[in-house]
Amino acid sequence: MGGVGLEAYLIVGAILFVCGVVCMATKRNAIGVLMGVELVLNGANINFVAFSRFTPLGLDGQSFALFVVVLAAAEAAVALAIALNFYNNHTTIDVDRGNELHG
Amino acid sequence: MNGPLAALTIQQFLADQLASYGSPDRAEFIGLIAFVLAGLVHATLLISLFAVLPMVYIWMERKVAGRIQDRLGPTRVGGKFGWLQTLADGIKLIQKEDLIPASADAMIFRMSPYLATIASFAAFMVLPIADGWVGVASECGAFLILALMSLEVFGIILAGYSSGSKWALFGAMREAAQMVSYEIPMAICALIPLVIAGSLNLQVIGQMQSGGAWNWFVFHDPFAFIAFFCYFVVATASVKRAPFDLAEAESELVAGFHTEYSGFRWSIFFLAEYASMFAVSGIAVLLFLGGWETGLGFPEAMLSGIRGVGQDVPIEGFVLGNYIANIFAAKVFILKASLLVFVQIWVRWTLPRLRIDQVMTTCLKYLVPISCCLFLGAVFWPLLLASSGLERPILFGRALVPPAVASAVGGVQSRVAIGSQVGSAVATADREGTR
Amino acid sequence: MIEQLLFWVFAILTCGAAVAVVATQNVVRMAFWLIVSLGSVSALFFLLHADFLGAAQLLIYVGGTVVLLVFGVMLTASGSSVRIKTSPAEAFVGAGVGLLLLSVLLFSVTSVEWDDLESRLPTRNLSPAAIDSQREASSDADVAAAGSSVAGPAREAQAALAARTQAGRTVRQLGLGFLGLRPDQDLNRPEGEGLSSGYLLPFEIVSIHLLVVLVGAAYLARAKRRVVAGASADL
Amino acid sequence: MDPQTTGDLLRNLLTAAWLLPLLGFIAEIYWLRWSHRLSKSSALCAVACIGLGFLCSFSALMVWGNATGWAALSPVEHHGSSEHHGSEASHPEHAPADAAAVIAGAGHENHGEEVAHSAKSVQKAFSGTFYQLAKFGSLKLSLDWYIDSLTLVMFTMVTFIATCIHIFAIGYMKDELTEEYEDHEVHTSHGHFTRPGRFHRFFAYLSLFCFSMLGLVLAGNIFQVFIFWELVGVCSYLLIGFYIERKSASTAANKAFIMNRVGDFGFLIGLMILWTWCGTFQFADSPTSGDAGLFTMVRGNDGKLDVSEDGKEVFLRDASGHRLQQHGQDRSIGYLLLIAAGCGIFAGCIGKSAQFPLQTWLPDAMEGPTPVSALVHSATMVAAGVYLAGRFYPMFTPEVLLVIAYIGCITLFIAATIAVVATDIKRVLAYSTISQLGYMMLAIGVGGWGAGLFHLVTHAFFKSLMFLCSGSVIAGCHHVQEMPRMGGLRRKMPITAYTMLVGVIAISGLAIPVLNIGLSGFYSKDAIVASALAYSNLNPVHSLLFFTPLVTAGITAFYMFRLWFLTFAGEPRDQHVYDHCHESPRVMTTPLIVLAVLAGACAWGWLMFDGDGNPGLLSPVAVDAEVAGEQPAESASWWKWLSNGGKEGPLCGGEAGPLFRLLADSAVVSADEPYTSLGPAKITIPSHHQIHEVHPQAGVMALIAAFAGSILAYVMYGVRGIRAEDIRRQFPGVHEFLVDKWRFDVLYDAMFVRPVHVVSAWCTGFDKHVLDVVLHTSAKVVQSVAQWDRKFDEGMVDGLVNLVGNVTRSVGMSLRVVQTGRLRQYVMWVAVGVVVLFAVLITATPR
Repeated sequence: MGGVGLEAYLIVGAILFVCGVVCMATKRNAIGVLMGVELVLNGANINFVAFSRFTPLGLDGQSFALFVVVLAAAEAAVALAIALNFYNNHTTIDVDRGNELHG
Repeated sequence: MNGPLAALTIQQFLADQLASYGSPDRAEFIGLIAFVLAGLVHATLLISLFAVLPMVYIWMERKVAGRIQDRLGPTRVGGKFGWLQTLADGIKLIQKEDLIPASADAMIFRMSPYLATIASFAAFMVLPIADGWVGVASECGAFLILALMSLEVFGIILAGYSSGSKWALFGAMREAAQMVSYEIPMAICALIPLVIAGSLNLQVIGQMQSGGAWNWFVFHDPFAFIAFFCYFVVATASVKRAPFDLAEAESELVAGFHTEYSGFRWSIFFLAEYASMFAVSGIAVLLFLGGWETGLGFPEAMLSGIRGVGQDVPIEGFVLGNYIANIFAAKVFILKASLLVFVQIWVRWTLPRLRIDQVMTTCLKYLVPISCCLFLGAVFWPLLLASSGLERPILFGRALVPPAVASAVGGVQSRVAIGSQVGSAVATADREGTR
Repeated sequence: MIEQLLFWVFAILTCGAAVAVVATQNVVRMAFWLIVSLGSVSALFFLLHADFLGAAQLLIYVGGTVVLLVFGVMLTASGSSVRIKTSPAEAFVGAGVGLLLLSVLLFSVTSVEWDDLESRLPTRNLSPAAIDSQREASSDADVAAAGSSVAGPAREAQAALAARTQAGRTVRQLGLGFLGLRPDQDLNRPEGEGLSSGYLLPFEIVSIHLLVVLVGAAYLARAKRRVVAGASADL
Repeated sequence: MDPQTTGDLLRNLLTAAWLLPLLGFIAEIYWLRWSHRLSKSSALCAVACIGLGFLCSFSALMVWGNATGWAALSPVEHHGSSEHHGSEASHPEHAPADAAAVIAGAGHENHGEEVAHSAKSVQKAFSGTFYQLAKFGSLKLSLDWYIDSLTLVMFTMVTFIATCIHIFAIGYMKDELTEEYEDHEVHTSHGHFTRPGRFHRFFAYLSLFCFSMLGLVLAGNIFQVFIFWELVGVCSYLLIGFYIERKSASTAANKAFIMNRVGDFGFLIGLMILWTWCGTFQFADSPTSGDAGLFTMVRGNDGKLDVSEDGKEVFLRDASGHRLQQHGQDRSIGYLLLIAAGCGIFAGCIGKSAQFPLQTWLPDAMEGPTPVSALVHSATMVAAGVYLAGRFYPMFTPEVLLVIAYIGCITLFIAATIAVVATDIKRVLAYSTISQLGYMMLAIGVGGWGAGLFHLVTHAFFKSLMFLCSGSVIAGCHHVQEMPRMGGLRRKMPITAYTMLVGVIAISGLAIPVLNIGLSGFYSKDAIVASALAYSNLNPVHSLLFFTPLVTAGITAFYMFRLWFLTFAGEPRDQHVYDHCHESPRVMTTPLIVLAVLAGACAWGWLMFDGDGNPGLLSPVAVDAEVAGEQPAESASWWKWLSNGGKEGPLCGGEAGPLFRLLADSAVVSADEPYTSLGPAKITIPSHHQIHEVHPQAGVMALIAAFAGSILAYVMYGVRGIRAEDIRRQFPGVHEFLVDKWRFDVLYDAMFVRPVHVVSAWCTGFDKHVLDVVLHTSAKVVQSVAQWDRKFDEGMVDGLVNLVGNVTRSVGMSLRVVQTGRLRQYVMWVAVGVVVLFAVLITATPR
């Protein structure tokens, strides 16, 4: 089975996840936030597939990952539509400008 | 034992050979060495193909264009018929200065030609040239090749965007919209032979069409027949060939997305384009036109007799008999694909260019619904045959819808969503731009 | 060894590109690095013997989603707004929180004895790759035995080779799973137990979901028609 | 015609006559009210309805006569030569009336062969059910009809008089045909009160009244009678209060209504007794189920009470005349209970007919328009009490009859005496009405059943005539009603004067012996006095019952002539009134003339028979000539005429006249032989024969009294030989007593009104000083408690709620800072949250 174990993949997934979160938290560009979301999802996907590969859970992980991929595509489509609307309304893509819901 | 890779691969062969020189406790390292060597062999073979074919096609383009325009085309450079013209062009381009505009994003400007080329080259990786001659024998090869081909658009977009020129930007946007949109009907049309075959493995699909030409999937049922032409149109568009070459559109956009490119980087884009022409034609040949088979029957019968000859080279595909047969098969395959490329060239110099909105309309309003209907018809065709009792003797038994296709459908569907999104977005942007 | 090498290459590419995504301020470069990162993830999937998933990742994620993002970038890019700078303080805080989160995650990952997993989980089934390799190996062995051309050790080696070459062929299993069949589980199921349900329903739901998204996104992003006097005459 | 067809025909005709006024009422109130408010169309509608009703009624009378072969009018020989017939003789008209049964049955077998030739086996009474409303056990509440000759005569009389009065009223009420009617009697701060005219309303009320009155007459059971009884009461109330703005009118209306309620209370008691003990309300036997009606139950088929030996029970009988059985025993009703029931029903009659002691409402009721007085308060409604007493006669035991007689006796005297001193022309007539009603009651009480009802009809004619005449005078004198302001009016309004004179002569009972001519009142009053004389002969204890009406006959003549002389004769006492007075228009005088003719002639027989019993001028039937021929034509000496009650002579009136005989034909109880009560009062009811025997005496005495009264009146008011003022001065107490109407109002005031006032004053005091104090105290306590409660509410409850709200608000205000609306901060917080949560879990979980 080679020398690479489950743990290594999980660490890669964790790094990807954290990168995504930080990306979401720091990017003021809405598209950047979306990219962070994609990173987060991919981190999770790596975990899924790794579990599928290294544990007796079978194909479930891959199936889940597939669903995640597909739904992420859908999410991206909708999110981009939202971003475009945001741009149309605010003439900017800075998410900090969209704080009408502040308390 | 029908798996094409059941026999030893080059890597295994090399590993076995190297193992006899080294100690067994270093088997791991030897395996690594073998892997790298095998990879080099594969890459060399593929790159040669990848590099040579476009050169031929560029020459062919010039010649065909010349003939169609009632002139001779290149004659002076090189030997007979000017066959060294392309080489000369290449040398000239390599010699040119590598210019990067000041307003360009230098890193991406540099990277994007490679991105496009890598995507195009990766498609060759899973394209079986002959029975057993394939870089990566993936079980979902057909899916993978479509996926890899779709990456080419990145090179275009990033190139256009990073150029810092509005000509390039508009060209890139048009190009991207066109490519993304046309991938949808292309994938759907490609699904039709996949459904017939019941496999995503391109080698299996090729083997299925062995025998007479009537076994080719293009003749399998009326839907597949139409789907072939549909696919070919879409493929032409997806590799941004005329009459869909809006990306370049010299009259409007000066040169499209590669306005700011020159020299080697520019030539690499064209390398990728012509390679892609071959790739999509190769896919068409594999999926519809019997792959490496002649379709005449008796050459295959003759060759199958010698396939088993000479078992002393235990590398799959390189057994002597196999090698000879595969050489023949590869020639047949490349010939067929080149024929299709020729048609593309022919079309380019025959038909005028469409407007961008006409291009998008053709795709989204006509090709997508047509391909969807064809797909539905192809799915229901076996059921119709089964219910009417007119079972087709050949292939029908194998042609149950395989599960993998179902999941491929899901993927295609998501692409549809993205494609339509892009289409509408581009339409908006175009309006904004023209205003 | 080979796998290790490839893993390290792609893992570093993945993580590095992800960090580059975070660190870059230019959205287009972020997109570029995102492509690199996601493509590497796809490579990791191939390494994890998930060929189909890798292809899907390439097709949908890299080829679709990221294209979409790039489109977003281009459509919303107007002059200076492309470069919306994050303040250093925010970057610092974000980095700090990110590091904290990473440490938490790494702590969790490393503190689990993953090798015990086999013993802890019910062992009623095997990983798909294992099944594939077992089945292929056994059939291989049968053929080999019939031909009796290869001796015993060679047979084993051949089986191991077959196991490697056949790894990652999950298309058929996934497809069957989406159609409601689970060969990896059902084959090892004791008599009397019902068959597992597979993923037919989620598959259908996802399909419908995609359709809805298709329509909804097209609606959301549609061009707002500006009503101009005499516009109808132009039509 | 078979009885069934006849009955159906009669029913249909009378129902039409009955419902036509209702139709008119609906049309007037709902349609003409809005469309023709200021036109005479509502009057025409009402006249048309009631006129058609009269035609129907008269047709019904003819039909009935044809069906019975005019058996009731068959020759008079039995009366004329009653000696050789004796009391055992059965006359067809006196045949025991099995009200519903065909008379061909066993009930006639014992009547002897004499009867056979004249008494055709005919059905005289018809009854049936329109619609059954409800059924409670054995009791059925239904709309029944009962038709005999009494019903028919009443119908004809009521519709005819009503028609005349309607026509008269068109002229009388024409003042109302304006949007601004000025009521001179009502004074407001702006002068006279002005209101829109109510012409249509007046005729609508009249129509409704006619409907009610006819329904009362047609009713086939006592409960239905009660319902229409109340309806006429309502109409009376509405009509008395027609000038509602006048205080006196509204008070009078209330008074009439309340007085009637007092009588109705007794009526209801009687109804309850009958329901409880007899279980039926129907008069006649049911033709379908064969259940016995009230009359048969009490009187059987032979018209006699079946009293037990101890005189305490009256056995009830079924339709075939046998005793009713229940649980093997004979069903019976206590004799005293029967008396109570009779008295109860009669109490209703007292109220309605304004008998003592409830007589005071009728004079006040003169506040209504004069046509109303004529129709409602003289001719029909007040006569309804008498009608009911007559209709219910079979249910009355001799003891009840005694009560009736005394009540009537007292009433007639009191009212007559008051009338002597009354000066308001309408009030004189009102008291006269009360007095005459007393006569009728007296007649019924003393066994002169036929005489009472006879007087009812004749009185209706001449009293309505006189009221209309007075109305004409009032209208002519511009609403002056006081006789002292009149005088000599006959020169100005001759028609009114002489028609009035006819009425006066009629009511006085005067006759011209030599010419053998008497007006209708003469015949009917003679019959009453004769009955009273026979009664007092048989029961000497009660001889007062004879002398009072005799004397009162004189008084009647006196005050009626006084009225006439004061009004029409002599010199005008008020020149202003005289100058403005004028004769009434034709529409008013024509009814007067018609009524005057009938008032004089309605008792005569010449319309149908001549004196010999031969068919008269208008006789619809050829009476058997042979039978008529048997009667020897006797000499027409005046004494003989007089002694025969005027039966013979050119006019063939009185008891021999068709009217009386038609009425007498419907008698249920045989008066062929004297009947002695077995009850507590040993009273003997005289037989027809006995009454007949004393008729000459009574007639002579009554005539003398009447002449005496009229001569006195002539002397006092005609030629003024004796000055009325002198007499008044000589007996100031008596005069005042009479002017005060025997001080009944004072008596009632002292007896009822004052005690009520005292008691209510006590109640008020109790309310004020006890209940109010308690209430105020408790209210104050509650108020103070509530103030404390408010403080608690505001301080504690509100404070708590406000505290919660304020705390929530302040927390929310402080927390709203956290919601920055920045997406990225949220992500950051989520990450921080995860880290913190993880840290907490790690530190909290033991390893």
